[in-house]
Amino acid sequence: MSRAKATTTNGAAANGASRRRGRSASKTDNGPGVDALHALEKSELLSLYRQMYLIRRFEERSAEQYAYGKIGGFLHLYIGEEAVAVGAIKALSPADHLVTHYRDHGYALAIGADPGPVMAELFGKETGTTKGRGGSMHLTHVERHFWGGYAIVAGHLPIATGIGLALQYQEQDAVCMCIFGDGATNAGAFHEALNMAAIWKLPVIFLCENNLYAMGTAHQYISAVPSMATKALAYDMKAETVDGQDVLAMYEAARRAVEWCKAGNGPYFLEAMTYRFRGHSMADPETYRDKDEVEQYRSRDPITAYQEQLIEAGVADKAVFEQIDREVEEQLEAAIFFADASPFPDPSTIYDYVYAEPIWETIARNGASEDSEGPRG
Amino acid sequence: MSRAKATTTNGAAANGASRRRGRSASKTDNGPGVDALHALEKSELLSLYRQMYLIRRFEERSAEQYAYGKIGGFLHLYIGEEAVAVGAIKALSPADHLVTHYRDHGYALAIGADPGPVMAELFGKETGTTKGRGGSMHLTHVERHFWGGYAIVAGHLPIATGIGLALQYQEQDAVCMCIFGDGATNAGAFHEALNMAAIWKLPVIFLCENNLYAMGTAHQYISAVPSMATKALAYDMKAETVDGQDVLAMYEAARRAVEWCKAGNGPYFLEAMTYRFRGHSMADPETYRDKDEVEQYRSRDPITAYQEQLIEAGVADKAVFEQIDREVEEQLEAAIFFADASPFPDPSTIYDYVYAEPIWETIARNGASEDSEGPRG
Amino acid sequence: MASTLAELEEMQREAAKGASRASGGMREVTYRDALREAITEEMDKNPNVLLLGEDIGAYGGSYVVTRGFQEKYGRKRVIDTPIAELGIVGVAVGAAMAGLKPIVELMTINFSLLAIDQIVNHAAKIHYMFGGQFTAPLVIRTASGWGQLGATHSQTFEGWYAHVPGLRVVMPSTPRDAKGFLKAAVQGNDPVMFIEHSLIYRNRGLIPDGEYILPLEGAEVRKEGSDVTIVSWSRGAILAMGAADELEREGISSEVIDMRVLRPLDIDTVAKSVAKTNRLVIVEESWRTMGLGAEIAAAVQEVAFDDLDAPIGRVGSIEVPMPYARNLERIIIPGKDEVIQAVKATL
Amino acid sequence: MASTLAELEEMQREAAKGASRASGGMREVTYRDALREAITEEMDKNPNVLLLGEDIGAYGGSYVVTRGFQEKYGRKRVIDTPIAELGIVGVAVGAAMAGLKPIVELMTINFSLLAIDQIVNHAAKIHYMFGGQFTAPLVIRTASGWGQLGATHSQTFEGWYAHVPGLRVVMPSTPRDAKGFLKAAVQGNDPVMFIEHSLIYRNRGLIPDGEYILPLEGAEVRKEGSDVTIVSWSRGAILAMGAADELEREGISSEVIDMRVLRPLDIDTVAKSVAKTNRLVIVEESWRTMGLGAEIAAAVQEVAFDDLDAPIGRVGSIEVPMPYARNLERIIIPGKDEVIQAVKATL
Ligand SMILES: Cc1ncc(C[n+]2csc(CCOP(=O)(O)OP(=O)(O)O)c2C)c(N)n1
Ligand SMILES: Cc1ncc(C[n+]2csc(CCOP(=O)(O)OP(=O)(O)O)c2C)c(N)n1
Ligand SMILES: [Mg+2]
Ligand SMILES: [Mg+2]
Repeated sequence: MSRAKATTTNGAAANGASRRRGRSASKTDNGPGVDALHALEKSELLSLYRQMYLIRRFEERSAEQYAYGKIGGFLHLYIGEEAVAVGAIKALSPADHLVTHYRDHGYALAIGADPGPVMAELFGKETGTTKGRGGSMHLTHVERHFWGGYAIVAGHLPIATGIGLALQYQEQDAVCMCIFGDGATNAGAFHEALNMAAIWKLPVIFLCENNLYAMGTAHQYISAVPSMATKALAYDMKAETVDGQDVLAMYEAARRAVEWCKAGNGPYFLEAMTYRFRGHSMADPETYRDKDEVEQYRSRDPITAYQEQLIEAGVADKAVFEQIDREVEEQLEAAIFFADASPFPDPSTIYDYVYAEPIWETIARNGASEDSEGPRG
Repeated sequence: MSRAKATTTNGAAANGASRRRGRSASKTDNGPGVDALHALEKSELLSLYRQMYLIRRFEERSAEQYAYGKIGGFLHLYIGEEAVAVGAIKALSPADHLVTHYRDHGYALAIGADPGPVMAELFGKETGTTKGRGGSMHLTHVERHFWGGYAIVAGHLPIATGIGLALQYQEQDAVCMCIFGDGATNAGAFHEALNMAAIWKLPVIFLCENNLYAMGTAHQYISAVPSMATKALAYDMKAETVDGQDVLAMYEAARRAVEWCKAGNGPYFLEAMTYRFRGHSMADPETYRDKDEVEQYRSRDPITAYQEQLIEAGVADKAVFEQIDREVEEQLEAAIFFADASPFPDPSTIYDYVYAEPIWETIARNGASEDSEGPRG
Repeated sequence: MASTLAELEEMQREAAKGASRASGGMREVTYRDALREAITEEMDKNPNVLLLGEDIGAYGGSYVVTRGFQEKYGRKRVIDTPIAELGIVGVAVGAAMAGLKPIVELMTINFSLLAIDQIVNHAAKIHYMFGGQFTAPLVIRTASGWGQLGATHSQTFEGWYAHVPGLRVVMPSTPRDAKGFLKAAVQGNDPVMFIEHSLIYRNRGLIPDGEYILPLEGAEVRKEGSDVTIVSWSRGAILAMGAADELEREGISSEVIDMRVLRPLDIDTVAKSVAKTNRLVIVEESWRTMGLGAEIAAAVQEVAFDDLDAPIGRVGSIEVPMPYARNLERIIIPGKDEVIQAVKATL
Repeated sequence: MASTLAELEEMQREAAKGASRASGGMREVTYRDALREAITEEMDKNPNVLLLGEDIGAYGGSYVVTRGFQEKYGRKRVIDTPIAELGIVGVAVGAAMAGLKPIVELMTINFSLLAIDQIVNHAAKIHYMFGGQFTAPLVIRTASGWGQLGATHSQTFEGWYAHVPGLRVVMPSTPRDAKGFLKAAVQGNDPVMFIEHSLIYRNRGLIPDGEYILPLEGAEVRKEGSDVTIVSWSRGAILAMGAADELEREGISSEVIDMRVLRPLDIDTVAKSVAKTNRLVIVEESWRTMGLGAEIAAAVQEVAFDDLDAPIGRVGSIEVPMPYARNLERIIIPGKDEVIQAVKATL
């Protein structure tokens, strides 16, 4: 019988002592996030804030653009969960890889995608991150090996595992981070992927965003265990649960995970406790949870909490944040302008990308779809 | 983080003290199986032997009939694993339910199917347990709620869970026992089923026959953990590992499982450590395991071990076993005669059973398959 | 002969009046409400009917078909399941075998691919493989549809299910059929794939007042005509009616057939129509290659070869994974114009 | 014009001689060995090629295609996977995206249903959905077949995969095609469903001596004829040749076409043949309703309507879940007699 490997967060692992500066810590103990607060440069700390704020406002503006009818289909906002993506991505290096579920705007922005192409993608424009083909649920950022958001719950876990296999096979010093929700841990694909990652000791970080709900169903009705990290026990996989509303604690945990994987120890299961402040998607009537509950979580807003933390720690004052906020607003204004001004895909390109190899003559000849009588033949 | 629930076997739970007789126990401690040895009637103890021997010889005769060309397709023999089925089924009452994988001959016989119809099914005859439609992998025994063997690895675990749901829904005092191999625990269906059984606290016994191999692949290459019972941890499910080569220990463990479920505690995971003495199926070249390893396990033959145990305990002497053996041989001779003498299904019945409702007129009319021009239209 | 949708409804009203005379008439409901009525009537009548699916409880179902049912029937009978399509369907198969009558909701037909092994290798096989000793009479409700949902959420696989002996496959286009078929599916003894369409839940139509069921068989002529036969099902049948309407104005008379039940497939009704019109166009939202239209065309040319005066036309989606961009999506899904063009090509 | 299988092989030998002149001729190998050669040649050449599948290592593969490969290439490149079809294919999709060239073996096409979400909603979508930025060029090798294996192990779903844009689907019937296509699949940049057949692994045939690839396109005329065209693929094509042989003796000249590649589908070659013979019979082992023959029939009647002198005939399996009993199985799977009967029905 295997021993439990899951631990709760502790700040011990993350350190960057060489770069530690003489900033006064507001917290007296060395709890989660404190080491990072000391270890990171001021610019890095502020950059984390900026990213979270950018994501928050990007999402708010997206909701607005959706209301204007410029965005269609589903739209899964990341509001309330920003600290998870921002903290986690901070731990990745440019060599590392990322795969996410459909709730992916935060990750695209955190890993460095321009808000312009991201918004353009939401608008379905040719200048979007996938040329308007993928839409909101399938954002990418090729340069940083962000292989996309995926819309089949848990379907991307095996894919991330396969990327991990490739990294190991090619002996690369890199990890693949895979993002998914608490709901995904009940799907067979989750278990098949974790098992293989564990057997083969692949460098994959399974980062579960436990926001307590899968769409409109609370986890207690659909998961036999309340902690998703428990499920890593079945694979003897190193696991940890972290406060996903604390960006620095999140970063530290993700760093531990990256180090663990890069040291050749195999995969790492990270469960970030978080909460989405908005509905599952724009269509969600939110009939399944109390207003009170939502309010309670909203009062632990990861962005304002972090702002207060930085102010308390003397990293920055109100004016600095106001400046950042203004810059972000401008950036988003420009992003929306860019998206608006961009063209829709040219209908003549509709067959582009079906196959990576050229469409062969046979199919062109036989007229099943591409014949001269028009697109539908 | 959930606590480990898995325990190793101990004989404490099984008792039938009221029926205990003054038989002298050969074992000094109260280890696995000893309570049962005392608690069961002599006739019951001998019946366990008879069933194991019947299964063994049935399988040997099947192999022979296969060689004669009377059996086709796959043929998954149960030789070496007899104690698991016989011990487990002994713990079930007539109200209980059973679902198994394709390695199902042992279960069909243990739960009371006549060897005649079972052999007839292997021959593909109309008198078989499924009228020659299912074959070796899909045996049934309707009276005892044996809902069949299933050939898609792990596909029947959700089905057993559904039967468990029906039992709970209809408030029946019964369990559903579900048999599968170690290899099946790596499939998504296994996990989806266990999770649901655990959430809903269904009366399902998940009995894993851990024979160390999935076809030709040893478990260490395909399972992240060596003990399949570990996987129950992910569902906070009661779990136990038992020596599947000891029929009385097996019975005791299965009894504990039945009692647990019937008390409304939810599902129970039972891992029986066993070994198959023959290849996976008749096609298996057995290139993947040492002859030595096989020999070593063969030396712990569950049938001879049990025979010795009964002789030592004074339950029966050689003559009794010789008598049983003779009876079994006769039974099997009759079974083969029955199977041989039975007719193949009548080709005119080929469309029977496709639908439970009568085939509607439309399909009969439109001639897609059943038109007058012959079966293939 | 009806030439507008309004007239068709009038026709239906008339036709249905006969059937429901006992219960005194018809009323107009949405497709969604027709489904809700079918479910509640069956649940009220048969305590063994239960619902299983993702977010069917407090959330009310992704297309709001089951809203309020958990409050009404309790968690025992309206079960929110994990996201585990394979497992859910498997559980329903087992429950159905053991005497319950599960109605499973799979949010969309796209996700049914995860459960297809349970549907094809288990549900559809149980009765035959075990020599008629057991049945697995579950009902799987799921929805086809699209609307900027992207490549993985905009497909429809009804043709695949129509391939499988042992399954019954239904894809109703009207509230009346939706209710009548769903009740028949629940009362029946075979596994049924019941495929709805996300874009027609709010469509209104007449249904008989009292209780009724419609046996799971038979295409229906929605509109009579003489120049060409247009065959479709689900939302496609509505599209076909619209196209027929417009063609009528141009003096082209089309007979519109709603297939409704996709296994068993009622080729007979189509062939009869073709005997009259001598021309056939099939309309579907699926990719054309290996869409159900292929089977209908192949089967009709076989039984009505001499009746055909022109190649059977097929209208389907452009064969690409669905892009998100709305301008591309609009081109991909066939519209009235494509139907009209295909009809004219046969004349 | 070849009238016997021996003559056909002679023809092939001649035809192939031209192609392989540089490497000096042809040799006879089994279908299985042709596959083994393709795999080893590609593995020897490209270190990124790796094999994944259940029991492909020490066990040697359920149809013994990969025997000895794990010893030769090591566990790194020949990976025994858990029984987790969905996961395995998903892992291969990811590995392919990230630069490896995985060849996945799914024991039989029946089990591919468990992986179909990864095949259809992931592998086939990656390139389009992400705007051409990534590809998932994995190869899935799997086997169709039957032989008293029962209802869940005797199916074939090639028609389903042929429905899906983004996939290439191949189902070779000869050792030469098997090797040439498999090498092309491994060298290509698209996901490929490569469907073998368990009952032809031991068939022998000629292949060119040296290295060769066959582009994944195009049907092939296996035998020329003038009275009727018989179209099939995989084991069906061999059956068709046998039937043609016998028909020839009765004075009926049939042209036999092996489709070989099922997506994209080469209707052109069939239409050209029908222009000559004016009659078409399609032979498949699948259930006829919604088998690939439906698409071929529908497409051919569209492009060759005026050439057809008789309804297109389709021969397929009897539409029931496959029973185990051998006498029933024999009736269900089409044989030479059924093909001959269908041919005669068109004359
Ligand atoms: C296989 C599959 N089933 C169902 C859905 C519909 N669906 C989309 S998101 C979702 C809930 C997922 O919850 P969770 O994994 O917790 O992620 P969260 O949305 O909370 O971030 C569901 C059921 C889907 N996309 N894929
Ligand atoms: C989904 C699926 N994949 C693969 C197979 C082929 N197969 C049949 S039995 C088997 C091994 C199963 O091993 P295990 O679960 O340990 O049972 P055992 O045969 O050892 O009793 C495999 C891979 C199958 N039947 N179903
Ligand atoms: Mg969630
Ligand atoms: Mg095993």
